[in-house]
Amino acid sequence: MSDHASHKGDGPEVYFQYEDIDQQQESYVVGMWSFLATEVMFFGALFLIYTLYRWKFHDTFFGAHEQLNWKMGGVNTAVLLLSSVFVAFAVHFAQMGKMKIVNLFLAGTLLCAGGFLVIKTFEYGAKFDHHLFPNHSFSYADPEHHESKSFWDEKLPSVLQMEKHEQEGDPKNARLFFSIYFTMTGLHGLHVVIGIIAISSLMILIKIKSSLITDYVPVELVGLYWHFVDLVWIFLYPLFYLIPR
Amino acid sequence: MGWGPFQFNIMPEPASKHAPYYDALFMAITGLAALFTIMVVAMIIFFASKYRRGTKVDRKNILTHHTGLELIWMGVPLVLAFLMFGWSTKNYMSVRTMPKDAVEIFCIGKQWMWHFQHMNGVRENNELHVVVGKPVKITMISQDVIHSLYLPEMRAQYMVVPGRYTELAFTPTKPGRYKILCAMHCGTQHSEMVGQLYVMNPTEYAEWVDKGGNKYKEKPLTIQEAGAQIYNEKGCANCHTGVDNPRAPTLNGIFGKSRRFADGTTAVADREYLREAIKMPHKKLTAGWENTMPVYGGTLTELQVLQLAEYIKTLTPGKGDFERQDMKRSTPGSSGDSSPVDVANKGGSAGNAQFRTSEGRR
Amino acid sequence: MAEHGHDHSEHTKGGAHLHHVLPQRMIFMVAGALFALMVLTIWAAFWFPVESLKENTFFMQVLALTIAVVKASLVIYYYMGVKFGTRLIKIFAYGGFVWFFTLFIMMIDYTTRPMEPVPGWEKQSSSALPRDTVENPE
Amino acid sequence: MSSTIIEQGTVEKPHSEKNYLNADHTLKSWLLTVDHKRIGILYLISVTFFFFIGAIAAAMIRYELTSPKGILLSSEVYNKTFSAHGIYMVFQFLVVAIPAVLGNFLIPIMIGARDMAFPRLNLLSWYMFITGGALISLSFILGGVDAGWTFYVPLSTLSENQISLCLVGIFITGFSSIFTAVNFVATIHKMRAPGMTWYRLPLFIWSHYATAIVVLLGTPVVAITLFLVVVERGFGFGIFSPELGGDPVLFQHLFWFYSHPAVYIMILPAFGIISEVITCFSRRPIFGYRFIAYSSLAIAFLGFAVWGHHMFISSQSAFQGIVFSIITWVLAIPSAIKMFNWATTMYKGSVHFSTPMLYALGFMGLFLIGGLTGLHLASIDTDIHVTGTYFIVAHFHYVMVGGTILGYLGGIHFWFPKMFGRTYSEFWGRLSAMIVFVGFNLTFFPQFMVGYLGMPRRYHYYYFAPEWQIYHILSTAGSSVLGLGFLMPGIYLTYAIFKGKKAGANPWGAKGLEWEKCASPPVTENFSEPVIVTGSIYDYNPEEDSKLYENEDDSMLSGRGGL
Repeated sequence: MSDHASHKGDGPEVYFQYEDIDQQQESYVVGMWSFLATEVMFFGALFLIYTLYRWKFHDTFFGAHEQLNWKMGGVNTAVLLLSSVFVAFAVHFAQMGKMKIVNLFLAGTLLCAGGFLVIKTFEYGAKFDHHLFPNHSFSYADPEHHESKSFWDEKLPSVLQMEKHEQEGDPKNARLFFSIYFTMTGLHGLHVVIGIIAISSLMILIKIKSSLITDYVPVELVGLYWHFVDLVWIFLYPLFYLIPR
Repeated sequence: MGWGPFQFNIMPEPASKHAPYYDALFMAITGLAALFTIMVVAMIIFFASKYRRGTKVDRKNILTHHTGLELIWMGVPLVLAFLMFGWSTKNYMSVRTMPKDAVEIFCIGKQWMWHFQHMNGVRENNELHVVVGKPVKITMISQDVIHSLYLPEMRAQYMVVPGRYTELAFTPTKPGRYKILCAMHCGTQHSEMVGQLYVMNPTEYAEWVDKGGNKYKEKPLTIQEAGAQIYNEKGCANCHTGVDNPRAPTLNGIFGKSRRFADGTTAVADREYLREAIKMPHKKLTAGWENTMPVYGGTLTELQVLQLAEYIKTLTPGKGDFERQDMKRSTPGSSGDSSPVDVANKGGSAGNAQFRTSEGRR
Repeated sequence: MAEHGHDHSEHTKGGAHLHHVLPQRMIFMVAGALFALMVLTIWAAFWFPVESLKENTFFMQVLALTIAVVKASLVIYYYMGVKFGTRLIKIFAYGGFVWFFTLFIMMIDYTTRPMEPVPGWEKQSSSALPRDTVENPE
Repeated sequence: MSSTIIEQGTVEKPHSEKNYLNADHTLKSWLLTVDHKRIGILYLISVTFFFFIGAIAAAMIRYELTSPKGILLSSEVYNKTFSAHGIYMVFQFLVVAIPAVLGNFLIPIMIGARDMAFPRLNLLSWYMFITGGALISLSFILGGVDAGWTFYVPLSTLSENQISLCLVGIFITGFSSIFTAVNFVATIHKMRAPGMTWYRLPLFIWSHYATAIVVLLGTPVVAITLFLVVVERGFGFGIFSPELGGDPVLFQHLFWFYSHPAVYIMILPAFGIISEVITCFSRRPIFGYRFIAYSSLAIAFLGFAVWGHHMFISSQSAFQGIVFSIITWVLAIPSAIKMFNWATTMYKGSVHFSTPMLYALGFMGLFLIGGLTGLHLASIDTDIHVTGTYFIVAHFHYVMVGGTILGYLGGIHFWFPKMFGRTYSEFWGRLSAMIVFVGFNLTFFPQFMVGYLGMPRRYHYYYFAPEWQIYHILSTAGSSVLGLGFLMPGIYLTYAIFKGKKAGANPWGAKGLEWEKCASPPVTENFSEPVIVTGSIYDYNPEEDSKLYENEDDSMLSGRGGL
């Protein structure tokens, strides 16, 4: 690309296909937003499936949701919100042109994202140990499996440990619940991983002062993406962890 | 059937009550489509030849837009569209309304076979015998994948879905042999999932029923009898006795009644509910009882569930479709007039005492 | 190339940069609101004071979702910069979320399946009994 | 002829021999190009390849059906063949063909931009498209897919063949078209040349904009739906499994939520091409520009609310069926608007039957039939009997082949001189357009009749109804003619790329930035001078044009064309 690009003075680089920096910056933001509209529909279909089955099998969903650890979900919500705040600051400083501080906040975001994934691993690990992952070894309403404390439960600080709930409801519909739970949180987790890759590459590019980063737009785009990941979780948390009876 | 080898038919034989109405609407829409096609094609040909490059015609004052014209060719088709929509929806409602006095037949779709079960116990594979002039209602469910029961000469089609009952109704009007097809791709031998629909005169049909269908040397169990057999084999009666007891509620008279469940909701005990209650009893616990009933989802086939439900239906006094005919059950053989349809329609009756009495299912 | 002009509806006047920097004070305020709302939603789920409403699944769900929508709106509006975006960005930002609801046309199917829009269109001709002839098993 | 699109400098520059084609000749320069024109050519080659795979499958299906007993293929192979036909044609050809080839090539030129907004993303989408196609092909090499392109559950979750791999391929192809659409949206919104207001945009751009919106809002839904089938096959998640209380009909809802709008993804770009071609060869401004432009958007948005008409008999609630039926009837109106406007455009024009115009006229006739037989399927009652039969096969082939592919071929022939700087033989062009038209009708019209008689689709024989054979033989005969009609452009266009006569910048005498301001083939930066648009669009003058040709023999096959 760089051979096509033309520098104009000291300002940010304008790629050859654009007339000026305004056009370029807004193009990128519009492109990102239209991609986010796609992402909304991507998760939207899953939210629709959730709504439908929740409406059909409300009681089982309530029973099954008690197997989820709302405390850890809450911590994860806090962690993600915090990361969003960091990203907001990163964009703020990128717009002011202070790229060093941007990297600091991006590192904070990475830390939060990593924390999110670690907590998620604990949650998923416990589900696997209790045979709640809906594969061939799925077993629900089986006291044997949920009485025993798994490796992942014991490693948790006591504040975050949950009292055991009886596994209520129809095992088959509960399996449906866990299918949707793992699909939605799993895809969200995948988005977090993509976000981590994006943020770390952005940090490296900023660090080496790459010619790709000449203005705030790359930070803003990654920020938009990260905020979207946060948005999804804002809805996932009450819908999976806080189902009212 | 009248299929000549070199005959060019434009439509399958209209052999049901709905078919002429269907064809009328179809031809009306076709006519409308033809009208518009001819109109636009005529416009194109006329303009294209008259205003061909080099012809000496008036090309001054070109019109580039004309809102009135646009409104006309939006408005006229729109009005026509609404008219046709009204017509087709009226037709649709009449064909999807299940007739009350229909002959009940059950259909199970599986890869790659149609399985039919009559009320009188006759079971057929890839064949279906019905009486001319009597409405037929087919209640369908699939064992594996989605199929679609398609009767072209009846202009009837509906999908056969796993996990849920669907219904299809038609009234055959011409005796003859027609096609039964599966119109939803269902796997390797999808194109072999075909059968014959025999529409018979009442007398022929009575003979056929009397022989117990094609395949049976002796008369088969009626659907209710088969259900009763399962009921006894599986030991349902050990808990579901004639009266409510601590182990289980009675099933006498539950069909069509509202049930109240442990979670406070209510539902009418229809066939769909019974299927769920047999296959997944823990899902809706009747208020007052514990979750003690075993799950029969894996042990009973869809056909057996249907038979059981029909048997449980007979435990209801005075309700249901055929029970109206049949509920004078205390006296065997007193089932009133014995037109062949009733023979098909009427099953055996409740109560073990009457099983296998020939009078009960003449 | 200074005299270029785009479509008037989208063109931002003057040579000003498109972005408007979100002030730090605002970031802090929104962050505070977000955390407060997060605590609120957990509090409402477990320690909601009004017992009669706590029993009401629908109300509690609507409450939780309302809080989530408020949180999401804060993020979209401030952090994602829609507040300072051009009209075009606003359209795309809201369009996606609005269009999401077309998916819910599907729910018409599931909510009307038990209904009988046509007279005599019963699932079972014998199941259309009036509800008041309920026999309780008790 | 006075052009009102003001240009600074001359149109016909003295041939500076540098253009996007000969700028660099290495393979690397093609595979790593970010030039939208080169990417368009890459797409042209790849979709042609996938088209011929799909066409071979189609030929096998047709020859199989000549006999009621099915002599050529076994059931299993037949199922895999029609699945391959559907999957390649829909996901690897129809959805991408026009936007990715002509859209990529023309959108920046038509709006006066130097390239797409995101050139590297554009290249990435091509690689994703190729990866998706490779995975789909791999799935067919490793054993095939027999669930049809619709992948209805539970068949697709129970079936034991390479469905997961194929679905992953489709997923990746889906994201490729999403990225293309993101590019289109940003480009059309932000990259227009000064003075290129919305109402000066060619209708080609309008229809591609509508298409991009549909892709953005629809494709992710089918992506996630197919993903759920993959996890259901992989882990037994069972979101659609009736065994677990899931609903298989939900899959159909989600699938058609995309796949009905996908029909508009396929046909809307063709509408754009037809608007351009009809206008150019009628030599007059298009009639009802705004109505055509907004009807594209109306189709795009209304198209999202009609998916249920694929499911009238699928046990969805009758109430919802009726709602979908009426919206579908209403949706017929925007297409009718376009049709009437195109026909009226020829009024007082100076009509010339060059190859693209023949394709466009063929398109109008075939799309009319295809669209109007859609009414039988919109009507909730008549749909019952013909859904799932050859009637529906004929209907959507009239729309997809008669609409999209004829539009695509018309567009390729129209912009061929621009893309390669050379002209093809007008005689062969017109001949093949007519062969395609005749062959197409012969192939698919009998299918309407056999469908009404009750021949279900996806049957690999019909031993129970040998009287249907005559229709199938007619159809197969037609398909041979059609195949010839598709092969011929492949040959003479390939010949013309290397040996054709050199074309000027504007061989058709057409209006629009791509003809008036841009060399043939274009230089890498598209325009050698900055573009400013001041005049209105489609500013033709039929009277002057016609006078030029008053004494010329202009018969259909004279082979002189507009060149």
